Amino acid sequence: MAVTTETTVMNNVEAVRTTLYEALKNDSRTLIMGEDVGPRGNVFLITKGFLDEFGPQRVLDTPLAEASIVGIAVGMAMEGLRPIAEIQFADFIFPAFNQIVGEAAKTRYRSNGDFTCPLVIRTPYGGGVRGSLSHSISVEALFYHVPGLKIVAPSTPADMKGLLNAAIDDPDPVLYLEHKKTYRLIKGEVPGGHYTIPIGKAAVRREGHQLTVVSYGLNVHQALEAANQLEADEALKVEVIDLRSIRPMDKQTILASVRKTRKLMIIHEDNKFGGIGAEISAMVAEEALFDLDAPICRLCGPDVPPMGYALPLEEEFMISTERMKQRMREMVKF
Amino acid sequence: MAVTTETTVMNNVEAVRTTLYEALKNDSRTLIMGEDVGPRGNVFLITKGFLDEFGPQRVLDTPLAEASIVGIAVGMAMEGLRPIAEIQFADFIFPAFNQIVGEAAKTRYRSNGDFTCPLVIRTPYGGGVRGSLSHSISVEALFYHVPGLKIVAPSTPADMKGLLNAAIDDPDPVLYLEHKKTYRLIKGEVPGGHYTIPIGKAAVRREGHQLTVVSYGLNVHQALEAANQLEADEALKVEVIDLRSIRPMDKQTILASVRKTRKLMIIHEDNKFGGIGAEISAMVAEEALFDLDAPICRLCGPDVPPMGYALPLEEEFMISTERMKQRMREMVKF
Amino acid sequence: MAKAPSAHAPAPAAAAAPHHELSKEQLRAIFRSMLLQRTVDNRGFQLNRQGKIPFAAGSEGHEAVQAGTGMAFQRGRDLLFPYYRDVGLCMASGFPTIEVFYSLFARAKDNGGGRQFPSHLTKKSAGIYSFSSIIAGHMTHAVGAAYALKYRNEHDRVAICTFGEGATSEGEWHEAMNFAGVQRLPIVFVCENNQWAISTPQEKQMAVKDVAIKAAGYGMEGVIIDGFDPIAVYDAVTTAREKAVSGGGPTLIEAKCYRFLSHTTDDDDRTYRSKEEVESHRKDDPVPRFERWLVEHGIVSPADVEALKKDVLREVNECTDAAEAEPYPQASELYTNLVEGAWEPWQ
Amino acid sequence: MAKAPSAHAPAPAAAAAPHHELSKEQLRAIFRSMLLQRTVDNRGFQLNRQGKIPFAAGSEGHEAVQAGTGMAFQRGRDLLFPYYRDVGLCMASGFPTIEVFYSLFARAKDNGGGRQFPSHLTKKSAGIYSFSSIIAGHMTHAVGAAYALKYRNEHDRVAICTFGEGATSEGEWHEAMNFAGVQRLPIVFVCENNQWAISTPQEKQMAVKDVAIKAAGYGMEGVIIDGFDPIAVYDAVTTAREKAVSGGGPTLIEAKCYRFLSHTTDDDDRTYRSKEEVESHRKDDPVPRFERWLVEHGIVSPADVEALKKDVLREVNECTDAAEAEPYPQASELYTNLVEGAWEPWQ
Ligand SMILES: Cc1ncc(C[n+]2csc(CCOP(=O)(O)OP(=O)(O)O)c2C)c(N)n1
Ligand SMILES: Cc1ncc(C[n+]2csc(CCOP(=O)(O)OP(=O)(O)O)c2C)c(N)n1
Ligand SMILES: [Mg+2]
Ligand SMILES: [Mg+2]
Repeated sequence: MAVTTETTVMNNVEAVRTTLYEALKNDSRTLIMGEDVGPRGNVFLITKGFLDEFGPQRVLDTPLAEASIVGIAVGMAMEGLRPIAEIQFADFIFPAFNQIVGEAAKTRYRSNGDFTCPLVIRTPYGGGVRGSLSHSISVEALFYHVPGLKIVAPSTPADMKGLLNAAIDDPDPVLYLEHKKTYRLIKGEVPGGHYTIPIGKAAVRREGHQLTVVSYGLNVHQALEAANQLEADEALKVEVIDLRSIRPMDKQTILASVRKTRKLMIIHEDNKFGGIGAEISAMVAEEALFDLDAPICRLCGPDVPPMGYALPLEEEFMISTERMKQRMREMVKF
Repeated sequence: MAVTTETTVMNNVEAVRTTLYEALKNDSRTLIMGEDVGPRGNVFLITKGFLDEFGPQRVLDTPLAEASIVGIAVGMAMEGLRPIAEIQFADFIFPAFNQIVGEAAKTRYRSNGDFTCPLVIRTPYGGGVRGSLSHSISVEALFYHVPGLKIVAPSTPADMKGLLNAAIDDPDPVLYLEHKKTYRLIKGEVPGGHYTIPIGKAAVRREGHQLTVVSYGLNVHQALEAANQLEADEALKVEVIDLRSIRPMDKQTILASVRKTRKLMIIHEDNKFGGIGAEISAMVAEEALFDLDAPICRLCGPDVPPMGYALPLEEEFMISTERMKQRMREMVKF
Repeated sequence: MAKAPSAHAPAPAAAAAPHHELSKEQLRAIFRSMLLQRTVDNRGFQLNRQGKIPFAAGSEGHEAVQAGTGMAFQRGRDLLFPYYRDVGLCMASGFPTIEVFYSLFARAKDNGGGRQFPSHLTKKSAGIYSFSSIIAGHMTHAVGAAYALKYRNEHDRVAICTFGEGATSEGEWHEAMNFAGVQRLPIVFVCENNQWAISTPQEKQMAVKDVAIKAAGYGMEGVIIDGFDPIAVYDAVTTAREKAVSGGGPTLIEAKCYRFLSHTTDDDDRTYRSKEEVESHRKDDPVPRFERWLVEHGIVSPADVEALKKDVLREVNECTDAAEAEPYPQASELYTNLVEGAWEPWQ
Repeated sequence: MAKAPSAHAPAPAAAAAPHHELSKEQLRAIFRSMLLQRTVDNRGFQLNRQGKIPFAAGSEGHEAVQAGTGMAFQRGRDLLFPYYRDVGLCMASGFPTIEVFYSLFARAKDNGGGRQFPSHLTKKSAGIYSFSSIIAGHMTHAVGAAYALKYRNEHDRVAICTFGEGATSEGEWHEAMNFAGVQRLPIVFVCENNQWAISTPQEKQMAVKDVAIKAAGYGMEGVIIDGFDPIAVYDAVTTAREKAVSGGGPTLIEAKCYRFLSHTTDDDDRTYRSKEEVESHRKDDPVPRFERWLVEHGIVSPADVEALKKDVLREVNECTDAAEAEPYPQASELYTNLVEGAWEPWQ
């Protein structure tokens, strides 16, 4: 592998892989740690070959113990390294909850700035890959309430790189979420060299004046497809915002769009009750209530554990592009 | 101690204590487990004397290990017992997150009903007691997103008993939250004998037609005081709803009230971003947007870790009754 | 009954003659279990290659541990807390073969409703507890259930909890072991040490040569056995079981075995271990080794073996076809059995 | 230098003559540390009784462990990961007394900004790492920092991580120990085994007599020492430190001591343990015992002792008054230092 300075078309796996590679290349304080990141190169082959190039100290196969993967990374970060820790699947992040919420997110605060915790935790999340109850979960809403913890969930290869670089450069802990169904599905141009996309900035992926759709991760791509079809077939103009960062979230972009379209729809695969959409909706109900011409709509995963293994169960859980189109149409027509 | 059938005035500690006592007395499948619940009788003396009466098998001092406190309780529950597990302070529930979210809440679902998990997890939460960063946290919003997990947060002694009985009788896992500042502060009449208050039902504590205030735990008592003062001094009529259950939540009671008052304010000590108020607000923005005459207001803890030890930090974090009055007044006048 | 000769990890505990005799019938049953496990395993990988199922986990190399443990498990009395690699153990403990295939095909008739990955079996009526996929998450459940047995004075019952050597790194593993030790619970821990956790070898997992060494920290006996020898396994589990029911507390049994296949159908073990390593263990393959021993000792004839293999294949074929013909669960099943009654986030 | 005679928990490792000589000055410094710790402790409880501070945690009985460990700690090089009962250890490692009182009074000048409970000290410039209150949560931090030392080839530096025996039950404790063992990190673990975790005695916490037994499961040496003997502690920690810096990996030291006071000012130990038990340990109280030993060995005179006690009291009085006179942090401080720059949930 080599660091490239040219724009290249790649998928999300390759974007993450390239960025990690460059981070290891450019900064001797960085290291990658997690289960099976070494010879196997991570279960999605994201770190394949890294061990040979950077050695076992910097590409560290850990014991099977998530609390320690994060906790040890916290200690490294407090002591000046720049660990990039991996949780093999988001479903297995729960044992590390204490270290993320109770320790990493509070290190700077409780020491009043004496210690800092520049730590990235990467983990693949989301369903639609026959991952069943144990390899499909979305975890963003279990963490987004936590003061001091940044969370990003990029959807395109260029954002994957820019936000991963931003996360690695960030002096505070960042939870970096990779929707595993986008890994090989989503391709796009990725600039060469080091660049960052600021954490906390959304992207308007598509302009429109009849409805604002806010989403992130896999659903962004479906929402764009739905909006494109609605424009082509029915001349409806739907604006689609890709949140990119879950915390901090981009209030200005959402409000500006909602004030223009006067209608808001939030789409996420994660369960509805208490999900990210709740906070977005509440923020708008607080700041732009009288700008709205329709009730705020949340199109989300149902409130059951994500997601049954049998195909019909998974299909029932995931939000289809068709369902998106239907709700968008209803919202525009409201 | 003895089981009483008469109505008695007691505080919240006594209400929990009485209920636990009766549960142990009435059902040999129940047992209490946690750190220091034995000879010490729990750090708030809730189980004082229980060990002598019920023995070490039913009043079980565990090792210092929260994941196992919950996990062992899950195993007991799957095997037919009715464990009532205690986490000494809510701040220390994080190591048990995996067992609560990944295991207890999914036991019935993943086995398609083959196994059940009738388990109660009790824990004291909340601030205002000089508990500092590590004995003050509110944890409801870290759990309320989880399908399959019930959460209650009663505020009065009578509800403490009724909801604890409901939780113990419930065939599924219930997280039972006790605001520690209300422990000795709040007194009230508690009926004797076994009774339950249904999980998922709020209580209208005070009627009014100018503003709906939804709250729970300690803040309910302050909201009532604020509303009473506003009525006495300024003739404002504020309705106060005590949520009691966080999940499931009582949509009907909230909507009925909001449709009457046309204004909604949510008060909670927990951080605002992604807190319980977000879902309440989002639900109303979805179901009753055009019934609202004012933006939905959330008066919540600031988005920093709860809460600094030094008195001014704690006072700054906690919501004063004065601040409640001021915001209520603004909302009514809006 | 003499033990099956073993070149594999000569194990001190198994070196002595077993204390628990096995009848010819039991020995044959163990052998059939092993054959069945291997055949089911192969079928899973086959169905995956055929594109009929998206996922399967094999357990080749674990047949002796699982058949031996299953034989020691007392049906109708004991409680089993298996992990995802224990399809063979579940079958040897009473789980019907056809239901394994319901699970593989995620059919509506699966006892877990087709909700979980294959190999995550559940069957309360057989004492087989549901596993979540979260490694070591089931350890404390086993301990809690063992507590319940003791609590109710059910003296002739034990919990049997299995796990891989990788699981021992988890904090929850430690907490479960510690509590079981403090309370001297009626539980038998069986570590199926196959030397790998996906691509992570034992030496990156722990600083000790033997998992059994860890038992001492919990005031518990640790026993090492040859996990390719079903008789040694049966003997060790039965001994631990007897100790547990007589109030002697828990035992940690380490059965040294090997994972012949990739971790699951999603893995490719050639990326992290050598063919030579795998082959060096293959020569001790527990299935043909036990077959040879049974024939040598006149417990089965070569003809018996052939008949048995045929019968097992017939069973597996029938189960495959029958399960495949079953329907998936309905989409509406997504919403059931989350809590008692309907689960409404808002009421 | 001969060791201080000990009736308390005669400990094999300490039974031999110490390998590391201490100068008279060092011995006096240890003694002063112990006096200071006890005086600060008493002051905390006193201030609490006077209603001046809402909370204090004492550590009477831990003076020898902490002063001995603090003497072994190499200032400017080593990293200290203490827990909440380690005010004495922090002071013995370079943490200024006045700052302890800033913390007790939650003053703005507290290095942690008055945000945490008293006794949760932080001082990066002294190598003293911040502890969160979550028992055993700091264990993996110490291990991660030790990894950083090794990673950067800083060969003469180690991490020292302390904890109570109760902490060893936590899963995170296990995970930290396991990783340290696998990676042979330069770290010294010191368990201050005071036999109680609030009201929970050791026998409800673990099934083993000695915490040190647990070391074997991590491929680590476990050492038991008399935690009432500061010289034995110094010696053991220094030995472990030398082993660590020379690539020998981690050591688990168990210092047997006792908690003379209630757990904190919020606790009342009379509800769960007998006066007799406490008194039986009091007769070995490490502070007077070490004083006697120093006098007997002519290292200090009784007059020196009096002068030292006076001086310590003066220091503590001055610090109390100076800290009390300081202001609280401003309310606006609630919002600072959560992340770099301002923390806005919404941007
Ligand atoms: C908590 C958790 N972390 C990670 C995983 C992913 N994972 C599945 S199996 C496995 C390896 C398990 O190894 P071991 O315990 O030795 O069992 P084996 O598969 O070898 O039988 C890993 C890391 C998981 N299922 N759960
Ligand atoms: C994770 C966690 N659980 C529970 C507590 C509450 N708690 C504080 S101190 C303590 C006992 C600690 O005992 P030990 O580790 O032996 O240390 P000692 O206080 O005896 O020095 C407990 C249970 C906590 N702080 N953190
Ligand atoms: Mg293994
Ligand atoms: Mg202790």
